[in-house]
Amino acid sequence: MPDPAVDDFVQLLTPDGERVQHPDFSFDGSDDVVAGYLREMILARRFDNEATALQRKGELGLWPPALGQEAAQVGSVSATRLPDYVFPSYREHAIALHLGVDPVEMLSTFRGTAMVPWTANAEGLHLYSFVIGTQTLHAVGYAMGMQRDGLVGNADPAANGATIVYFGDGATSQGDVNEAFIFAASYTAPVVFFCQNNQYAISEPIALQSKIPLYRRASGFGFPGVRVDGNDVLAVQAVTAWALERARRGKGPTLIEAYTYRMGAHTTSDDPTKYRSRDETEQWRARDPISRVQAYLLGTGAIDQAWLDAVDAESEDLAVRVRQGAVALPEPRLEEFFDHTVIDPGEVLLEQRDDYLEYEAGFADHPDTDAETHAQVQEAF
Amino acid sequence: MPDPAVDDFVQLLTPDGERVQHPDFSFDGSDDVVAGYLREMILARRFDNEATALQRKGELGLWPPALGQEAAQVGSVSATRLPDYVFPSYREHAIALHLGVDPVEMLSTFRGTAMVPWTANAEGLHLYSFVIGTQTLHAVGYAMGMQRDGLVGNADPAANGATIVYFGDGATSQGDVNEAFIFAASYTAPVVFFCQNNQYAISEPIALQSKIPLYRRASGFGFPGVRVDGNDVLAVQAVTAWALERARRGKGPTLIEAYTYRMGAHTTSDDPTKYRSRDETEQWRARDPISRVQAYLLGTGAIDQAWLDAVDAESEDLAVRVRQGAVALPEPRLEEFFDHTVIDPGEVLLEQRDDYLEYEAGFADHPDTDAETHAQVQEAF
Amino acid sequence: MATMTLAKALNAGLRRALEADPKVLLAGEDIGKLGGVFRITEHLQRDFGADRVIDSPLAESGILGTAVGLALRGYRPVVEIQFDGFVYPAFDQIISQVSRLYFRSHGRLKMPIVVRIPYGGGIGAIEHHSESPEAYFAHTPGLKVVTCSNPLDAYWMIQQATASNNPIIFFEPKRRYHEKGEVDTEAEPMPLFQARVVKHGDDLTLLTYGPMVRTCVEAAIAAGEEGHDIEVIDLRSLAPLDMATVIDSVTKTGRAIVVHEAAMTLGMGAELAARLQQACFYSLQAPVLRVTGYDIPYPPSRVESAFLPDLDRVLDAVDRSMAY
Amino acid sequence: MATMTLAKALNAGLRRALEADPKVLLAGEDIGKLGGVFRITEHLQRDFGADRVIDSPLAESGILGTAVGLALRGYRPVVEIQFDGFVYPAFDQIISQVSRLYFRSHGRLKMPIVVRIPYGGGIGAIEHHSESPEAYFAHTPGLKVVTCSNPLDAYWMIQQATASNNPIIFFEPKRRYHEKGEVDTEAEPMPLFQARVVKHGDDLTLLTYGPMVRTCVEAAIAAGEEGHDIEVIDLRSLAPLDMATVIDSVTKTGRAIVVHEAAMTLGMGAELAARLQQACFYSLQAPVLRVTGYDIPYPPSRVESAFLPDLDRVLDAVDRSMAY
Ligand SMILES: Cc1ncc(C[n+]2csc(CCOP(=O)(O)OP(=O)(O)O)c2C)c(N)n1
Ligand SMILES: Cc1ncc(C[n+]2csc(CCOP(=O)(O)OP(=O)(O)O)c2C)c(N)n1
Ligand SMILES: [Mg+2]
Ligand SMILES: [Mg+2]
Repeated sequence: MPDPAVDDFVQLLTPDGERVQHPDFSFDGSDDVVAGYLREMILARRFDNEATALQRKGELGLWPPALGQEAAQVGSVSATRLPDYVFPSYREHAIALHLGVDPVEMLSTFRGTAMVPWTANAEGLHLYSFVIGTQTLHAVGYAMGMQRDGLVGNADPAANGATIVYFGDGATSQGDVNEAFIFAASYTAPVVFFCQNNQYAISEPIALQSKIPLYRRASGFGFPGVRVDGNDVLAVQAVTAWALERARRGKGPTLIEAYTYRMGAHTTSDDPTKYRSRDETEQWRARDPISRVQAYLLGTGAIDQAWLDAVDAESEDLAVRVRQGAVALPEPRLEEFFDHTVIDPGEVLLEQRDDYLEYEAGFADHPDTDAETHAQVQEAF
Repeated sequence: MPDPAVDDFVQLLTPDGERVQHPDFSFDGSDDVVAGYLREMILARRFDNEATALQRKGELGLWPPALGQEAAQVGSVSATRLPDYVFPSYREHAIALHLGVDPVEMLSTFRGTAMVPWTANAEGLHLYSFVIGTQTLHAVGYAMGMQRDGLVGNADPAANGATIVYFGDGATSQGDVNEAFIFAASYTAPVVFFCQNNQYAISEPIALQSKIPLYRRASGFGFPGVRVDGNDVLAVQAVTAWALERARRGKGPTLIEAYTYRMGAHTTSDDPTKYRSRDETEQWRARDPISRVQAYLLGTGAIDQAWLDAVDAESEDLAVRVRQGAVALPEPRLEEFFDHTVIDPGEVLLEQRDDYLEYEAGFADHPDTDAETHAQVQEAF
Repeated sequence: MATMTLAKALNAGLRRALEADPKVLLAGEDIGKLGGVFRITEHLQRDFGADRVIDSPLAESGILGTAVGLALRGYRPVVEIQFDGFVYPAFDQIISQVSRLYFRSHGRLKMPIVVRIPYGGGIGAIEHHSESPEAYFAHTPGLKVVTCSNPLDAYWMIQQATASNNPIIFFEPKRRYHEKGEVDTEAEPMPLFQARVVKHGDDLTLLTYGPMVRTCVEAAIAAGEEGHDIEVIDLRSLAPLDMATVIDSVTKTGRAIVVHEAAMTLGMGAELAARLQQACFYSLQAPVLRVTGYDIPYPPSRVESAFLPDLDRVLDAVDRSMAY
Repeated sequence: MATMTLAKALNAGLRRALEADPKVLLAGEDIGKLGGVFRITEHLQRDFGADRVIDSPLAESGILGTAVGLALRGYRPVVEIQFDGFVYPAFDQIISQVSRLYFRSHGRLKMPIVVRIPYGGGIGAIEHHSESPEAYFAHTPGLKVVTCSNPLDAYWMIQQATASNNPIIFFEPKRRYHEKGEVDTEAEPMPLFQARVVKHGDDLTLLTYGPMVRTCVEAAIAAGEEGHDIEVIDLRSLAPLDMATVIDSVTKTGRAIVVHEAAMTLGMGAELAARLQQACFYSLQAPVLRVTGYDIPYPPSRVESAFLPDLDRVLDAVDRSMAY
């Protein structure tokens, strides 16, 4: 691929499925562990495709596919463990699944039946954030809290923790992200900034946000930046494990740029043909994060077709569950949201709530606008 | 001085007044030019001290002294010429004077008789900005405008221009400043980011904002950063001239960190003894930006005591003018501000203005609170 | 006369603004090659070049801050905030710079900046994409705040805003983007800061703007069937308020209801009610009522129809007002 | 009982809050070694350590954003914004995060964050140092907004705010920092979100808060000399509003004037007038009047006394109201 960027990154598994050495990083897990990653990536992709399909059918309002970013997500989150705390953006579906989020519940936000309540049962995972970059500061603050709780730099490595925060290439232009770099550096906070450079912020190519590789941003703030092949789950795992351990030991933040590609649209509302070539997308398909792991594991004999068939069956089950579950998600009632605005609402809000309930109860005395009225409206308007 | 930072910067004139060589930068002006800088620095300091004195006497509400930063300011602004455009922060008094601001008028903002109208007569100078970092984005936008006006990269160097924007070490932590770096890099905008690192943001030492030298911030955004001895007017001039010329030629932004020291308080409201040692201040006094130039020029014979006496006399005149002028600044009337809120005020605002004028006209039917009332208030309260 | 959607009318208006004055520039996220997520700027970069229709890095404060600099250099930036909920990172630049440089410079520096913000709910979106932040700006001295409700106004108001030397926050009712209307591209438009009586009536005045204008017209017609003769005013300008038109109407009808999607507390309804209870103290037959979004954050889309004012809630308020 | 300034009372209140709960943290620019530019946090870093009283890098969004993270981890950050005019860079974090994480998480995540903001004018300052941005926050669902007017309230309210699990914007009337008052550090304080009748009266109600409370009490006493019996209410809480206390009073007096420094349009007076004209429709003898800062940016200090409501402007409004 005629992309100088690839010379610059950490890679441990080539697109063809060959393991390669890197002077600074190595992946030490067994092939069984790698097979676990593969299974997760396959399931995540199936889930993602199902969600996209649900949106097409009108069952979701919107879906931001993670297609193509499975290795970046599975590899990095696999390097976390409690008490680490994970701050996702809005596309980290593989991460949410890894941390125990129920796939059907996850759709509630995108179906519009709920805000973001589904992390409640996933320990160590913060809510999705939809304001670009905002969560990077939250991760730094949380990491400052971990410092105060004595979770950093202990002799016993198991007692230590860190935060990891996910954001996109576009997000690096936001003031908040840069302020997060500053606070993290200033306080030597245990945080890993994990940037999935998927080459686009909606339609805007990375070159608009930065003329130089993003990982180099970190050096100007006084902490290390590493670019990793974001489609190589092994490299991502190795680099993230190193950065997290560094943070936990009290050495401060790291920026990881996972060089990857958004193989799908930005969201289901987006039409990427307006701003990128089929050619480009095809070239990236050759670097698919899943196929290389599959090739590697088939090569070593760690998995076989039966294994793949089993995972496929599991995927199909997941898809069915998601398909059926999504449409059955409980419909919310507006009144519950009055109760979750503030902890002790004042009379103004309580009165509004009462007014609302009274209104709802006494409802249905007015007919809906009929066709005739509509015509009149057209005229008057 | 036990400060590793000094090894790292561009210096052309030592604290003892000796000229030294630097591999990348040289100052080519004559000693007459240098004498011009010296004169400006002496006048600026005198002005500054006078303003501080006026504040002490209650004639100004506040004054942020530029004491100690004269070389950084005079050196850099001397490298500008029209159509360059200068965006100051709020401490760039030597710059404002250089660009033709009337020293008495300048005080109006700090006396509270006006907002910031005094730049009206200084071509190429924007208003003071009091929100930290905000002006960096304005400078980038202005530079984008210059690009569109064809003022960048012309064969005729005289036809080119750039912007230069001043901000402090503390300002580098603001999101806006980092976004300015991003926009400038993205558009290759002709802007010089001139950071006066005076070691403090009010009480906060630079180490709280950055663990590494500030000039290195630029490299992470993809443009050059240079640290210069901010107390060396020759080095500052040389580095700024280079950076401005680079910008004008279409090569994009540069960050200059002028390593200097705020010899006075943050403002007249501040008490620096609370957060820094006398010792430190003394050490910096040995690196005074004025005395070294004086020593150098006396050494070469370019100036003599008579010359110094003449500048002193000029300073004294300036001080007298400022002292007398400040107290004679015209008192504003509230009504003029109604007229400068929007260009065509709507009836709501015009009505308020009328109400105000009517009220003012019919005023004085109520006696002022007298002592007795005051006692009652105390009780009731 | 042409029939076009509100979105298309904005696009045509921007095109004319770009043609009319070479100093007009557009900037924002995804507005160039993509033509904006709502396609309001479609083909404008293609036709006017990337120097005039600028894709900005993903940073709203940067977009507004650089717009200030461009304005200082004599340009007339029209910037797009992609969605209502993403204007807050630019709040400082808008409040402390855009709105005040004219004041700060004693009238020397003009800030001919238009901030286009698609706003309001009803489109089934996730959080941050359905908000109505107009009151924040209308409370801010130095800013003008306008909003269009139909294609004709969209076409003209965006041009008038662009031609104005004041900073203007321009709210676009995104849920009405695809509604069509007649656009006379020749006739003299009405002044930008003037309210419009959309429907005349004698019994009660509905005061509204943006996306709720259609809702109120529908309600007025439905109320007519129940014997109430309702006047509907499209405020168009939220700052300054065209109080003359409003007061005339309410003096006549003696009853007023303000309708908007934004939260009730300190929404536009508060200011209108405060002014009317004073200006029409002796003519009001009933208190000014407010039909608004509730004082909660915008809820998930499956309950937005219960959250947003609609025909029935307006009619309910009409009944309550008439019963006084 | 001790006599202390409002500034000292805040300092003492913060000290007690730090003592009472090890999860309480303070953060902000210059609050540590310097003790804050107003010395509200003086000696607190010395006594509680730099881990609990944190000097922050110069970035308000960063201060609020990290406070969110600290709150998620179980801490109770009390952050200082150095001056009113510098809260805007943090606006996005406050509006879209601090105020909403409770809502967004369906009540699972609490945001016990206090944002201390010295506010208001009258201190002879340059631009950005005299603003009254309370309405922006009171308009925002999910936030509580309170303000103290005297040392006793300062002492208790800051402790109550710190102990609350809601995000609270805590406005401090900086021009009253050096005014003294009695502080009973033992007696049970009144509830945080309750208004206080500062002075009883039967003819007219002055509704005010923060720095204007003293001004209104002075006006009420002066009006008493002219035969008007004025009631003064210190709202204390701007969101939620204690309407019960307000309505009781205005029902009794039939007349109300709202006094604040913030701009009139969409200031707190708008909301109070809107509510009162409805709640007291039949008892109001005169429209609710507003005595406020004008709808212009805060002007230079030499004219601030003409800009700010003062005793005379309040009395003038009293006369106008009584004349109805
Ligand atoms: C503050 C803000 N501005 C604008 C948006 C609208 N928006 C949503 S996603 C997006 C692009 C984000 O790009 P990137 O950070 O690269 O993440 P990716 O979507 O590629 O994962 C934009 C502009 C937003 N959500 N928040
Ligand atoms: C956004 C904002 N936050 C806080 C302040 C208050 N403030 C004024 S000056 C200052 C310190 C600035 O330090 P630095 O950038 O180093 O400039 P210096 O004063 O040293 O020249 C602070 C915090 C402000 N003016 N603007
Ligand atoms: Mg991206
Ligand atoms: Mg400094």
